[in-house]
Amino acid sequence: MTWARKVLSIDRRIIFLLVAAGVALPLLRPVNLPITVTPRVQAAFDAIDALPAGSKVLLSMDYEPDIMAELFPMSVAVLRHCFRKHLQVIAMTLYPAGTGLGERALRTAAKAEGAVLNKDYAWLGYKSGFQVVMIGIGENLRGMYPVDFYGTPLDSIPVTRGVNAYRQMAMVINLSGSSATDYWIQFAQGRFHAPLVVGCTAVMATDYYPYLSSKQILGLVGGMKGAAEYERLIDTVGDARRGMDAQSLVHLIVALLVILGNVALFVARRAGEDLGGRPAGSMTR
Amino acid sequence: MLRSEAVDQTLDTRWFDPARLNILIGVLLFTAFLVVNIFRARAKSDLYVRPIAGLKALDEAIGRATEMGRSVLYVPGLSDMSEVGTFAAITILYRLAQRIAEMGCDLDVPCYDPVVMTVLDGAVRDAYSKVGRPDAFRPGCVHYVSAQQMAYVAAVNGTMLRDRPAANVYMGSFYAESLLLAETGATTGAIQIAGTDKVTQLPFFVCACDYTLLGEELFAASAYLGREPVQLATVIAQDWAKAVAAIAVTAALLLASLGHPTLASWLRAA
Amino acid sequence: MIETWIAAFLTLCVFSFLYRENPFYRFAEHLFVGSAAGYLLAVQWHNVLIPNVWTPLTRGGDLVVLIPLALGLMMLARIWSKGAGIARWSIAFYVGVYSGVAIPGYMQAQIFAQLADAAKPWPPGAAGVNAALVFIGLITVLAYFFFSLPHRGIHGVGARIGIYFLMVAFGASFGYTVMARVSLLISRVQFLLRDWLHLLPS
Amino acid sequence: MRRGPLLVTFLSGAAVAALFFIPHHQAQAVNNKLLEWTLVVYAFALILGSMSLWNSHARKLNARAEGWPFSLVTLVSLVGITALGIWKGVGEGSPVGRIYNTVNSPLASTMFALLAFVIASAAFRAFRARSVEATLLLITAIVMMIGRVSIGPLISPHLPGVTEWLLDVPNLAAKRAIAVGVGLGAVSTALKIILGIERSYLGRS
Repeated sequence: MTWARKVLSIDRRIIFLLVAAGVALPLLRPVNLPITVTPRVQAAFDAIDALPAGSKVLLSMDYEPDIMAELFPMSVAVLRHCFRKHLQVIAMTLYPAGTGLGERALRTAAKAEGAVLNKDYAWLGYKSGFQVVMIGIGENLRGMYPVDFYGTPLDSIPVTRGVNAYRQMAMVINLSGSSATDYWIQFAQGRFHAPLVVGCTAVMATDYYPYLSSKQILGLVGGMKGAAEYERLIDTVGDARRGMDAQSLVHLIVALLVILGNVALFVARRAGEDLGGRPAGSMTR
Repeated sequence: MLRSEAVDQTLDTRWFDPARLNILIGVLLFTAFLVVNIFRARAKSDLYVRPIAGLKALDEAIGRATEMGRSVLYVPGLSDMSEVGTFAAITILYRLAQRIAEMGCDLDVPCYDPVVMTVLDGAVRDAYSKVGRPDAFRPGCVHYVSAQQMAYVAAVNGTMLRDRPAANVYMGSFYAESLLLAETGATTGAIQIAGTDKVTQLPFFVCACDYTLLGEELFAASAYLGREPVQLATVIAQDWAKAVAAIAVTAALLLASLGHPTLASWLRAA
Repeated sequence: MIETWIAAFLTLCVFSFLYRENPFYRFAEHLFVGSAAGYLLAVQWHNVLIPNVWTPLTRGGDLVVLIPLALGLMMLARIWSKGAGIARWSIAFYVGVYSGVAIPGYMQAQIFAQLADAAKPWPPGAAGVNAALVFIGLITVLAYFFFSLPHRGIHGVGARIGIYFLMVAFGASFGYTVMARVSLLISRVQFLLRDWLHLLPS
Repeated sequence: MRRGPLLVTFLSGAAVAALFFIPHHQAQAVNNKLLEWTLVVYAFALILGSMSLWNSHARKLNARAEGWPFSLVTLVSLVGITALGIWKGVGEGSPVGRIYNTVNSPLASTMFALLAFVIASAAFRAFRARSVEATLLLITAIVMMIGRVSIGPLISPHLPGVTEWLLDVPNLAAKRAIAVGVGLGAVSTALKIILGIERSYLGRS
């Protein structure tokens, strides 16, 4: 058996160990590699930065704890930016398990920037039904949320007084890990023409480039990397930036594994070995 | 309902939004394509739709499951009835269940969305009745697992490893679970056939499954499997719409470049 | 404190799946399925059934809510196999509404808006070349997904180019997906190392 | 027999589609009502689903099938959390909220984290440059993985620019075509349903 054959038949658990080490070591011994800001994150930052102080911004944090790794640091960074610019944030979530996270993100950012509940931001909490809520806010926010998360009527909250639909808001920001983003594009932006900025998980990010080009969305923050870039733009260090060394190392490992797998296959084929097993992975099949 | 005094009370009283005329025309034109092609299909039954690799494999998979005395696992995607992929999943399962009923192997359909479960249960029952084997239907073969994504994956992964179905079929809208399911399935040695309109997940299905239907092929497959004229007609209507879209874009682009942006801005207005 | 330990235990139960299927994983799996279903039910109770049915009915005497309530109860008729016919009415309504929402939604945001953007005149210079490539990509990928003609002749060439564009897009998605999954793992490891074992500064 | 439900689908679907073009506030209020009703239907469907879950595990338990104690875990947690949640609420700070944070949330995030391992092993095992197409996919993926993170510019200063171009040009083109195609597919399916051509969701025969 050649080395190539041996490499190809390696136990997958060895690869698992490699990945685990690739994540753990940089967390324990960080080297703080530099982070460059990409144009789409910059665009998101600029769009928010350009809003005049006092503008109302609707922020929907549509995610649950399972993917908070990517979206929670992003929420905190975006909120801190909003508070610094003295924008008035109306925050909500479309996931029941998102209420705890949303509240925590608001508190963290408010504490860091000295923002005050109801004066600088309102927390509306959860309401079920994606399309239902988005279309509802186009017409009557109070129909969806008569009171905020804490039971206060919206008219008693300075931030929401006089705001009842997208047309009274300067921007909608959606941070999501699901098809909620598609619906925000279809309804808040398409149907009601609200300017929209999107933050999403990295998986989804590539799908939204057509909407950036058509200006249906003004900026895109993708995944933990995007969040790290945003943290850099507002000059803070959060969990996203702390994770970036590990991110780099594991990417390198995966890329090398792909290359190694292919080289080994090539060599084994050259040596005329029968590789047996289940063939996998060509597009034509 | 509570309404604030301070809020802008200018309520809209128009009965038509003229800015949306283009969308209305688009919808009507497409409806016309659909109707015309249905009549065409009824008139002559040999409309061409290109064959889709992977569909034949479904029969193969059922055959193998029957031989081995094991079941076929059908995962209908993790979405609800507002997603097209789910409808394709329903139609495909309806066909597949007929074959399965004929061949007499076991079928297992774990569901993510309770409404989809209800619908699939009806479809599978009907499929068994249609081929004259209502008695072979096993109540509970279509069952709800969880509307929480990862709980669903955990359970289905467990099922795959314990029950070792001979074939795993994934059809519909898939998200992060695609690779976890397909990889686990691959380790059990089952034949795996996937199809999804969620393009992000395609690389993973392609890499872990034996056959994969790419994107829209999923919709076409549900038409192709039935070979019903009406279903084929919709595939062709979609093709017409694509052709019109391509022509419209090209024309709008040319005209705009020559200084006549009317068509381009007509497309834009919403 | 105890909660962190439970969370850490369950985290390890799931990670043990990487070694192989085992009773710990199986326990975690079954617990997860049950508690997720229970949680969702309770959420629906508090966020839908109470505010959208019970409160309007008992407080406001809003009899219109009897309609969705009836539709919902008809759904439950499915429990008996004879009730399938009754449940069908609720499904019909549900599916009808979402189909109705989908038609203009997709037409507007995914078709017209995208076509309008594709019809923008090309700027001069490198940006123009890119715009031209995007245009070619759009047309050729559409050609690949054209089912009623065989992939031959000019259409075949177009579809061929289209699939190359598709592959690059899939590659980009793949790269980004790796990024996403690694981020999630980083966060889990941060939890284990920081919140549980206190090996990292908090 | 199915004519009634088909009519319901037609009426509700056509009404909601038409309401998109009618900005009148009363029309929009009707629109919102119809949408709200679907939430109630879904809630009941979820009850039905949970009964299905109950049945399938209760069956295993009664039959003392292999692994029945695990089914008991599911049944107990299902009933326990439902009851506790209805009784004490599900918000942050409620008992169920705490259980969610200690049980569901680590379980869900760890399931997601498994993906990082699985993706690495799948990449090694199955990502093969077998054809021109597969090679293109591979190369793009590798460039993307390296070029989008901090080590990218250290390896080559041009990498971030290349990734940006890949995303902005070929990726955009393909995703746009897919958006249009899937959009048409969605519209066509929805139309077929409203017009009563697609009936699979009602069961056929």
